[in-house]
Amino acid sequence: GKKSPPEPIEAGARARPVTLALDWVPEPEFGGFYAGRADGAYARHDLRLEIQGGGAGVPVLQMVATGRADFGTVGADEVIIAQARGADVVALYAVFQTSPQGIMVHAARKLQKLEDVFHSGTLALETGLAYAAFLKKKYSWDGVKIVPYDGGVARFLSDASFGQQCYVSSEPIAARKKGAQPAVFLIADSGFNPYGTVAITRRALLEQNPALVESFVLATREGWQDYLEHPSPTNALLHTLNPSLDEATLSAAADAQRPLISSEDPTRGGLGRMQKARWQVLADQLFDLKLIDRRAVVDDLFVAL
Amino acid sequence: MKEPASWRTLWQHALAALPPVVTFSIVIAVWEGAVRAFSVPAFLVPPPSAVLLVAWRERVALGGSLITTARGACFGFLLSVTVGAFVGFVFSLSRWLERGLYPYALFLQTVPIVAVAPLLVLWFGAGLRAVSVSAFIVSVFPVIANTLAGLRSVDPRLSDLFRLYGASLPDSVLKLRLPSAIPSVMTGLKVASGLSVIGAIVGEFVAGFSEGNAGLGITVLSAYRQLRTDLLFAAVLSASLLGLSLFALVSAVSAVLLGRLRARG
Amino acid sequence: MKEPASWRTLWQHALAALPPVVTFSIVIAVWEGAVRAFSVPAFLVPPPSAVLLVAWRERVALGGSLITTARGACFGFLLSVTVGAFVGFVFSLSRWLERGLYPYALFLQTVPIVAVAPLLVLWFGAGLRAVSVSAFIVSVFPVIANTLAGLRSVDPRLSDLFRLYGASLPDSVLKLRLPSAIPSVMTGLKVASGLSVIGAIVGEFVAGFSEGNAGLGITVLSAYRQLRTDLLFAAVLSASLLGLSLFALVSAVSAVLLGRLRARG
Amino acid sequence: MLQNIDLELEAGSFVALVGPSGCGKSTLLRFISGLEAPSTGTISLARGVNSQLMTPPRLAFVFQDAQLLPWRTVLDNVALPLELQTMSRKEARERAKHPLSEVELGDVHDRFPDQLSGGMRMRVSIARALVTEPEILLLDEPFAALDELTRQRLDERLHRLWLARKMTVVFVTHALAEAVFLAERVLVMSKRPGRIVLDHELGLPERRGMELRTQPAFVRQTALLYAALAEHGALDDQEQKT
Amino acid sequence: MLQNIDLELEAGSFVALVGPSGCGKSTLLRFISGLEAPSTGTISLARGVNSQLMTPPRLAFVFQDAQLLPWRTVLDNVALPLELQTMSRKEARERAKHPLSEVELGDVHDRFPDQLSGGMRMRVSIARALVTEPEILLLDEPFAALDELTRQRLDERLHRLWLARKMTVVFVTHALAEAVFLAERVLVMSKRPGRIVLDHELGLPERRGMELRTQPAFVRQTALLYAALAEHGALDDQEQKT
Ligand SMILES: Nc1ncnc2c1ncn2[C@@H]1O[C@H](COP(=O)(O)OP(=O)(O)OP(=O)(O)O)[C@@H](O)[C@H]1O
Ligand SMILES: Nc1ncnc2c1ncn2[C@@H]1O[C@H](COP(=O)(O)OP(=O)(O)OP(=O)(O)O)[C@@H](O)[C@H]1O
Ligand SMILES: [Mg+2]
Ligand SMILES: [Mg+2]
Repeated sequence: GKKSPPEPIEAGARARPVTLALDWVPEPEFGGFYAGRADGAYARHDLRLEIQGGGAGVPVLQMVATGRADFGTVGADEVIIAQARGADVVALYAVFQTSPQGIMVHAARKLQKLEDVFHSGTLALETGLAYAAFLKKKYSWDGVKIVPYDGGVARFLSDASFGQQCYVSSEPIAARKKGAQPAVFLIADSGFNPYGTVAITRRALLEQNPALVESFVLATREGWQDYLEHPSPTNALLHTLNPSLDEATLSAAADAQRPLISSEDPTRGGLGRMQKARWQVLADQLFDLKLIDRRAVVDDLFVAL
Repeated sequence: MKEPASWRTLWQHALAALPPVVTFSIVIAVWEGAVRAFSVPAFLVPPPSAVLLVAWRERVALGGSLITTARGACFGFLLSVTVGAFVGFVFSLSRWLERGLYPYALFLQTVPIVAVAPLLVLWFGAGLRAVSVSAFIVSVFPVIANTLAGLRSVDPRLSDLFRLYGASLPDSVLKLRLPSAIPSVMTGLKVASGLSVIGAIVGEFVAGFSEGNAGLGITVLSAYRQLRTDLLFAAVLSASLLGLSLFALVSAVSAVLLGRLRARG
Repeated sequence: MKEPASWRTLWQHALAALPPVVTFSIVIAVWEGAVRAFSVPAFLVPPPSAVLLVAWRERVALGGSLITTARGACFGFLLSVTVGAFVGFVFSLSRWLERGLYPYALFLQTVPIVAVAPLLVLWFGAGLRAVSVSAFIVSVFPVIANTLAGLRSVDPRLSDLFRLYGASLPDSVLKLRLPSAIPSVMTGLKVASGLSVIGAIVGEFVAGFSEGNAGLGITVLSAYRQLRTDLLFAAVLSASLLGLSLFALVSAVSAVLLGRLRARG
Repeated sequence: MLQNIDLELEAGSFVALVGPSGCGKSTLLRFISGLEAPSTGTISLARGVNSQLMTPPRLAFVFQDAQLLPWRTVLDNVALPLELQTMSRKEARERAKHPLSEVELGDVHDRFPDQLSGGMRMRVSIARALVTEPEILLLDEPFAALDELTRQRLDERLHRLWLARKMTVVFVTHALAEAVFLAERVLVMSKRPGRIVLDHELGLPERRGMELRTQPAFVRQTALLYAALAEHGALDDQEQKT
Repeated sequence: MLQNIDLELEAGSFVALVGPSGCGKSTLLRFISGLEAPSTGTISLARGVNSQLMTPPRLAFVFQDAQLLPWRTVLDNVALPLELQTMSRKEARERAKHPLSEVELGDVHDRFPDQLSGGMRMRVSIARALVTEPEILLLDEPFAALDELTRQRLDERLHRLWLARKMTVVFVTHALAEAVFLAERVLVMSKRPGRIVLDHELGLPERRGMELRTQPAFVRQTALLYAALAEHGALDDQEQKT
């Protein structure tokens, strides 16, 4: 049955308006933000959150770095690169503890491990992605034809030798719905595992108003907690924002991403917490890949709130 | 020579509407037939029946998106018309200005929106304004080029006449150059009308949307990713419909203006 | 009235090249100055010096990409010229054909490439062919619209003349309509030249090769991803350079043709 | 515009058409040429000249404006009708030279129309009409832009040409003396709406030279036409107003 | 084109310019109007008519082609020069009515140029020149497309206008009788390249009517011009060739 989305709980008059710029269109990977807004988590922390849905190539880093948006979502690798380029942004909250990025191939090809996808067939990969550089360095590619990733799965369905990058919560579900049998290899298994959907802010805001930033993080955590437990009201909302996602797809996506969000040992802290060690690994990997010129100062990259 | 504006003209209007209707029916029939005959997978090309169905089911969402995109496209188109006509006019004043500045106008046309997206979003904010500017960037060049060509096409003998009577610049623009340029300008506007729609959609890809009113661009992106090809086609056809409406508007204005301009004496 | 083609013409050619050089210098100076004065962060807008530097360092890669994209753009442009001129001509033969088929031409212009990307790749394979078709789709409409407008602008009195002498259709096309249409067609080609470059780049976004001889579209995407704004600008400027070259070529051809067509009698 | 005019043209005759400005002479020529069909009334052309004028009998029309193709040189403009009859370009250009020298433009082959004077453009247009050796020749004030001397020379040449080729000529002119000098038969039209008010056989000798212009018969005929025009061509209402 | 011509025009004089087709009459008018500057040689206009002709002395030019704006009605075409002198549209249209009736076109105010006959277009162009009440009036074969009667009526009207307003008129014509009828002074030009071969004061009475055309002095003067033209206007080489 169809549930109508809940009315958002209004924030108080004192509530400070803040904006969050997403790097893609509203999908379950942002569910916690919408849930937090709908169930009043942000309002309880005196925030009135405006969520700006994104698209292909939204300049989230630039928007946050220049103050066009107070918060944004990007990948952890992008945070490091942004700092190296002079955009002073700081990571606050990591939605995905395990990177949700993967490579999806047809199960019928009977490929055993990630490495195998680089030796035959066609592979759609977005160029310029950090993990593409990593995989290329780690597994020498031969016999595979690389084409640009176009965001869809049509070519995957029409070509049995076609593989492509994916978000585990998105493309495999779409492909399965059309009757394909995709096998998914997580990029994280290769040793390259940046946090995914990381909420960031600009350092200036963090320094001027740490309380505000902390409120945002706390509210976000509550929102995600809520979404992990009760995804369906938020999914109903997401459906209205993004009608191409039906509710079955939404709940399948929510299920698929849950282990990647809460997989980490809860003793390390609540949802969204990040470890310095992992940032360090990532920073070293990016440096080795020559994606940044200098070694990053890991303590500058994130704050643990 | 005028006939009574009665049955005859009515009949003619009906006839004028016939060809699009006929070809539309043929196209739809062939499309549906081909999809069925070759059993083309629906995720590649859906049959028109499926597209119509989803368009009907999602009519509210699609309608909303259409309006959002229409606003961006229309603002961008209006910007193009005014700025493009003005720039074309300025270029027509002097070969020097033209030579010096034309490359920058051309630059606007060859720059991928994604490359200037950060600047667009930073300067104009996400949403309507950035989308309008994107529509503008994509559609302004044809207006400039055609305005310039039109203004340059003034009959030199008529220019002589105006020179002789010491016409002021505004007079010579309003009473000679503009009327002479109108056919060409109108062609530019026809080209720009379609481009402004695609400009708005591409703008929406990168400028995203403020909440609640996602444009067709977002629908396209997201339907594409979800392989909802029927919805994708419905969105694309809505965009074409929008382009067609703008085009029809321009054509109507053009017909009226050209009618008033008459044939060459 | 002709002067000896000596110092005077040489001097005039030098003068003609002056305005672009002057404005270019000014633009570069202002850009560099503004970036420094307001300390614009380099990830937003890099100073031209940085762009030049990276362009020089990456000259081999950029050059290769430029050539790849140039091939796609040129093929697409040639396709647009031939197909667009032909379609414009067919439309000019009858108002019925025009009314019935124009909407589909317009459709080409409003369809986002990403929406038809799977079909493009499926039908034409990834790489040059799909990219050329993308360039074609984006740039064909201005050619159609301007060809049609040009062919429609034939002086009716000259048509009478041809009718009187029982001119065959090919004769009346080649000897009357085409020469009359050339100014307008050339304007269409100028617009199309820039569009074909952007069409090629957008085509590469979705249907290009990422490995081997990747085009500028791939460079743009990956520079954008990695926030290498200087490289991004260098790639975009290369694309503009490509557009400018195509445009200059069309302009030169147009100048020769129009010179031969003379002013109106 | 025109009140139903019933016109018979004999094959090989030379008919002059005179009448006040705006009475419909050019329109009548367009009807005869088949470029336009009368909305009311009929044009019937009998005896040898059938109504499908566009094809079998070669027809040429010198319009009131020169109507040259601005992108073609003088020679190429004259060669055009031959090219349209599928003659090779080279041969057409060769054949175009003679009519051009007939209209005294042998020395401007390679100019473009915008480099010519008004009278020269008109003469190019005449040469273009002559080049096809038409059987029916319609001329709409062809010599109006020429000085009297050139005009008289061309009058004489046209007359000789007509005698030699025996083509049917319909000649609109405002110069009554020219009409009398050239034509066998003169039609005088009344002012708007145009009717044919006089259909007159001149009955002058076939061979005509300069000397004809001073003969009494010539002067008498001219005066007769003048009178007919004066009677029907005056814009009486307007005259009284101003 | 033209061999250095030294021309003095007296303010208020009526000068006719005749010469063979293509000799440079239109070009000379363009030089006088200031629309073009001679590439070699000088044009010097003395006594009252200074060389900045474009501004202080109001100048009007009837070109050889009518050159109307196709998108304006007859009335609006005539009103144009006034509008360009910053008169309101309404008043300009009002003032345009009189010159239009002077050229016998009072009844076609609202037609567009493409709905007019050739002669009517020319007359609209004349009305447009008269509407500004110019001090200098340049006319390039204004009446060539008109029938003889209309032409004579307009000749007379132009003459009366000139007497009344005492403007300077330069009048190009091919009709020698018209030149003699209208002008005080006639310039005869030779064939290409054009020189002024005769600069002749006619010395006929100022007031001229229909009756003048039959007087011996008139006929004598016409014959004199004819002789001058015949001597210098014949295209001798060409003549021999054909
Ligand atoms: N396209 C048109 N629409 C309406 N009326 C027209 C059109 N063309 C011509 N007319 C009118 O038809 C009448 C006859 O025109 P036509 O050109 O035949 O005159 P004409 O006898 O050749 O005059 P002229 O000696 O001045 O050339 C004129 O009154 C003119 O205004
Ligand atoms: N733009 C031009 N370029 C080159 N030559 C030209 C140009 N315009 C006119 N001419 C030439 O100049 C000469 C004079 O032309 P103009 O128009 O002054 O003659 P005209 O005396 O007015 O003749 P007509 O009585 O036939 O109108 C002609 O031989 C013509 O070929
Ligand atoms: Mg006529
Ligand atoms: Mg002349």
